[in-house]
Amino acid sequence: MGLDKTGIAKRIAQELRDGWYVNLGIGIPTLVANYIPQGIEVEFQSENGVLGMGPFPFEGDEDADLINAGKQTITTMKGASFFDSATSFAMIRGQHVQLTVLGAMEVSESGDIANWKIPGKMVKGMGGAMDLVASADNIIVAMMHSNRAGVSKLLKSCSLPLTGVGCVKKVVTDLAVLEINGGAFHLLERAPGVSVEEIQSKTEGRLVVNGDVPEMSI
Amino acid sequence: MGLDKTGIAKRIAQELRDGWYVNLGIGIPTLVANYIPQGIEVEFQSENGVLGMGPFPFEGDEDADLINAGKQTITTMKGASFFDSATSFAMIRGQHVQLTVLGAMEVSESGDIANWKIPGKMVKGMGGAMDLVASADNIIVAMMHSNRAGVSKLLKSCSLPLTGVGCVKKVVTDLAVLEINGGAFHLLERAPGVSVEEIQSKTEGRLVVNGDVPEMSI
Amino acid sequence: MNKVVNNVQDAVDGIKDNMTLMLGGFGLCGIPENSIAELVKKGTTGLICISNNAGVDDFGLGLLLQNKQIKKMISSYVGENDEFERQMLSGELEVDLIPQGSLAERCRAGGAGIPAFYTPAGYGTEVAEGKEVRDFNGKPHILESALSADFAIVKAWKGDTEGNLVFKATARNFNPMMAMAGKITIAEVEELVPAGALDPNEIHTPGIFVQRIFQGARFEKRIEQRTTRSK
Amino acid sequence: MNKVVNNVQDAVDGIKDNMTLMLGGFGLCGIPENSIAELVKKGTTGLICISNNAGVDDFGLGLLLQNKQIKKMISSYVGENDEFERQMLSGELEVDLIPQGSLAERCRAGGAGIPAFYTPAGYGTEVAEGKEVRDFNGKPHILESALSADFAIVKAWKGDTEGNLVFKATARNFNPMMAMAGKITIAEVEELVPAGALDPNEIHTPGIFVQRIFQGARFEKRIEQRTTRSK
Repeated sequence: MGLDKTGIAKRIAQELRDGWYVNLGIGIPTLVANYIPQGIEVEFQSENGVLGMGPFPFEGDEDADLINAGKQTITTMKGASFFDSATSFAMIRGQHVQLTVLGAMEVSESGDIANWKIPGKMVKGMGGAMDLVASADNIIVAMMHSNRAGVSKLLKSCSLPLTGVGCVKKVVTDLAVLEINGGAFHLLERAPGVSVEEIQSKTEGRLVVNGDVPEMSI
Repeated sequence: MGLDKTGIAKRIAQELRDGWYVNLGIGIPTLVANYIPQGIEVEFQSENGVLGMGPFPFEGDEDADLINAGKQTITTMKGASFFDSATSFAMIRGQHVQLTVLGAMEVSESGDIANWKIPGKMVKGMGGAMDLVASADNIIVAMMHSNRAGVSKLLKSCSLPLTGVGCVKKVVTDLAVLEINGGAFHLLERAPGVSVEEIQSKTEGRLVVNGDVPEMSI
Repeated sequence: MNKVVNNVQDAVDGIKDNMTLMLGGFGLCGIPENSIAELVKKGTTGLICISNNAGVDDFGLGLLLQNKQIKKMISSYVGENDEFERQMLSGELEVDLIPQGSLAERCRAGGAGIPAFYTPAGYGTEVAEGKEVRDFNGKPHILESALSADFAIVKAWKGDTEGNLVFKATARNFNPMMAMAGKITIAEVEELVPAGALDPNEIHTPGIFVQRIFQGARFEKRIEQRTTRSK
Repeated sequence: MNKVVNNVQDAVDGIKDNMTLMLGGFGLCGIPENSIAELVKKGTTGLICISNNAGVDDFGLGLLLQNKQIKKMISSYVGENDEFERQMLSGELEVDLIPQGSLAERCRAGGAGIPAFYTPAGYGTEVAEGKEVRDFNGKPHILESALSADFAIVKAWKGDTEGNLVFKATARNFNPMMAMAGKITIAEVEELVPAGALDPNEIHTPGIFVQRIFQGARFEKRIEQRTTRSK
């Protein structure tokens, strides 16, 4: 029932537009690069200092000096460029990157996002996420609808320390595509075979359902 | 009587210390580069984006893409580097340049300097001068003691729009070397053949003379 | 991502009367001379131009000044441009004079999403009038705001089809920061090369900052002060 | 201006207990591994380290952490470093977590004489606590201050005797900004070349920002996440 991580990535890939520069976070977002729609060209920015990221290197071709923000060895495409971290975040803060896709632990109905810390238990650090969410006009969160304990991650308000306030515009989960505005999650699409009722029952925050909600086509 | 421009430049060159990065303004300051004392190494920064400026090119070797802040064609020394204007002023504002030498229309006894505008008559613009004087720890002004009308340029307070406040530490003129502190010009050296009385008579600002004032040795 | 436009006409398409432009270059070094010439031909007026200088009387931005196409200059230096000084003193031309380092940093800030920053430059001078003053480490600083423009026009030595740019020597100057701060950035280059021809490690301005690129038909690259020594 | 020191011992000379250090690198990429190893050997303690990450448990800054030589970390990411997370959660280690872009910009500001700037990053989060908030263009921003350090230690690919540096690929990351912000900046390079061997147009960090340079004896350049595809 619902999508797997690959499915979420495939659905998000449909949001890409020709000519966009895109920053993909660690985890599910990284997979989006594998499903660029035919006929469009996008370029991937990694905030550690590269534009024009390509696929992973062939075995034996790994270069310790060439990694992405997930510290994975990568390659570059023709037309790539390298730059320092200040320039990299100048691109991000200056809104030169058209789309940011990142994971989250919690998202609220007002677009708040939490993804870097569970007080007393776990601290990953925010890395570049706070800069990304505070700057980007177009942010998509990729995550599972509920956590491992079965608790909804789409909340009235976040319980964890925030990464950003009122910044998330769209969420793609294993169950649904949702748009955030006016203090509510608006259900745009259901995952194949998933009912509106199931989505409703797994969404703690305010959910707005308008008319018939189509199934995603992936 | 007193020094010519070359003499002023020679005297200022004695202030250079081994290992310094130095910014020379347009006019007399530019001449300082011709008189680097033996046995020391300094490197010249020009705020339009070059470190390691060399002498003028040989005739026929001029490169329109290689100029100094005075828009003069130049060459570079081994170990030179080029950079953008933001980086150039990062060097200046961040106090990585050890000495700044520039010209002035007026200097006050409290270290104010005016060199960019005569209201209603002449506007050169401040160029990089305001950044330089606001940032540098070590600023030497190179100028004639009096203007063409015979009026002192070392004043109680500047009459022209300021370039910077309380920033000038040392002035070298055709007549004298003076240090500014405690709201006065302290006479350190006289130009060869110039008397303390002459300097006194041509200095409108407060002049402090302590004991015997030696002649410059150039 | 191909950013190549066919010619200078297509490059400056959409530049309209009363727009704000940033133009790279220091003196006549590294100026987008083809685009400027096209703007002269086009006759666009009421322009607000952000540029360190305004060229000389008969070259570079000086041509737009002579033609009265510029309403306001935001610059650091007037220098030896007589027409610039004349129009400013007579009040025909609005002028905002800004310390050179602040001008560079304000353009960078505009491109980098930094709305404002503190600098010591200009404290206690006309430049500080109306600006917030704050002490840091016992030293007064003034608050300067970001600059941006409808179009930034820069000039590079080499550029590739993706908009990546490499500048030569001191012709770099303001070009990289202005490229960052244009809503639309136009790059005119001496040599346009295919994507992949430039070493990714040696690119000064990544293509993300450039929306249009073309190879200039001709570069005069005039020298302002020809200083030489004899052999 | 010769900046060359004989070896790593001379390079880190003067680094004392309780000093503040900046260390370049992102993850294990582009870290000054020779200098870090020497600090481990030297046993300097009470260090305040400004670095995006703290290496991994058994490499890079992780070695200094294991050895309890670090009093405080100023970083953006803890990630998969278990010892870092353990010391932080137990309170043994002071930690200032900073958004990565703000960290980079704060280092640049420290080197560039910009005492403070406004950024939207972190508004409404823990990061904003105690910081001034101000609206620009209808959007809230927080005031962030410059960072500087007693010593900055960076790692470059090539460097010349004058301290000019060239970085390779994404090993550039924080190194250029930190080089700007150290009272004394130490550069360890893979290859030390004579002045004049590097193209002045391709230098990433001008030598003015570097006080000491040496060729590292050995670079392990460990890979954190070896990801590949098969042919």
